Amino acid sequence: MAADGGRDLITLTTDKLFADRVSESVTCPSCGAVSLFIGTTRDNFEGKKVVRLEYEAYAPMAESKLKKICSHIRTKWPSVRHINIQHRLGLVSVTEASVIIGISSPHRSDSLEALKYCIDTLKATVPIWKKEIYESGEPCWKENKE
Amino acid sequence: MAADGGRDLITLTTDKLFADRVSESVTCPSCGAVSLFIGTTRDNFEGKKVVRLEYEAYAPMAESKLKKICSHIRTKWPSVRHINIQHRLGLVSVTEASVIIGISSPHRSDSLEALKYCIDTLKATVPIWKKEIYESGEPCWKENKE
Amino acid sequence: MNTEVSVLYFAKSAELTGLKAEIITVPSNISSVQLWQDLENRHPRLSVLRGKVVLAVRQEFVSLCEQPLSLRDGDELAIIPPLSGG
Amino acid sequence: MNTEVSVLYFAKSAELTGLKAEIITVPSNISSVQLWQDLENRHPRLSVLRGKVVLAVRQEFVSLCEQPLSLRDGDELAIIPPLSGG
Repeated sequence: MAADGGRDLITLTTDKLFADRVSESVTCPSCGAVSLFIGTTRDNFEGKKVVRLEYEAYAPMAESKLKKICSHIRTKWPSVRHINIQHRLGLVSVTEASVIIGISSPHRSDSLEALKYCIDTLKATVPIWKKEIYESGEPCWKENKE
Repeated sequence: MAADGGRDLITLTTDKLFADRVSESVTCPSCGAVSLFIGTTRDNFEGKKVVRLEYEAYAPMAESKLKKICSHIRTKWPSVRHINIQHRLGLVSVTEASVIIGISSPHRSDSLEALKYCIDTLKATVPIWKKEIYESGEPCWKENKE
Repeated sequence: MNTEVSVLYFAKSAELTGLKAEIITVPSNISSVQLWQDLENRHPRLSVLRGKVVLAVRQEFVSLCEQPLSLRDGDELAIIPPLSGG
Repeated sequence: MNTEVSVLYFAKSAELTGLKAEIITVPSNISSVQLWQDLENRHPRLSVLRGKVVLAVRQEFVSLCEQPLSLRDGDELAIIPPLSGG
């Protein structure tokens, strides 16, 4: 929680995620910009048809890592107002969101830069794993490379 | 319209804008990333309380400039799939969206970079104007500076 | 040679002139600077925007300069105060 | 001196061991490399992850190295295969 009343909202859930809820939760009268990232399941991997993903998390550690990301964002971009990070767990169908991040700030460049930092750092440091389940063939645990 | 079926959606409207509609319109099975920017009305300017904004556009030229932005995005980030740019006109209350941009791509960095380019270029080159209407005192036509 | 063109006013320029649009007759080889001066003569209140506006000629931005505009009958011009979309 | 710690398995490591968690007894000054070797001895199929995993000790990442872990009774350890969240 930021000192001046900015909210850090973090959710790991098996429920479906909605962009509107995330954007509304970070919108505030003093902010002119809300930046949102939505990660969705792609339907193919190296020619294999992906039917769904299964996500698993080391939940308490994932939450503490996500809190750490929020606090780094507030150090690097002090004007950031609200941060909402939602990550889905369990089965996720193609085109459904696996992660939604919303960040608000008075001016656009801060929330846009913080958004990129947030998703990059989430992928690199938060203990969450996804398994791709294909139309045919063995499921495969993925590895973030970027 | 991109050659491979990517959609360029451009809307100038006096209707309320919704993040979910924009995000859904650019989501596609081959994309892992949707990046969204939502510009909202701030409630203050130099200590004056803003109650609403009024937007005005040189509509046909604004649309052609927005199409040009889309085509530049497709040159710079060929992996970008769908682009949806919605700009509201007329009266917009505090916390309501004046602009929503959604861009999808297979991998996140393309849609995030294209999103920043899109909103920066929109503010710099698209003939749209906003007037801030305050609780007290004369309304004021704004000027993009960033 | 004279041409008849339409001029669209937006934002503050519309407020200052009290007009959304008008049709004017100007020399076809008028420069953008001269055209602006002509509009200021018609609408003296526009002078507060001097140095801050650009024109749009057939929906392309044109800075104020001495180059002739090569206007044709029916061309659409617009007064473009500083942009503030987004 | 021995300590009793719990080990959590995630993703592929859980599939390979067939376990979500287990309680094991190890020397309190064991290094992360030795601990991984100990787990591989208990669950030989884990060897396919050798060189690809890190540990989490009390919810902090620890690379595999020779430094003693200073474990205490009840500590929570976790096997962290390559991350793939987002």
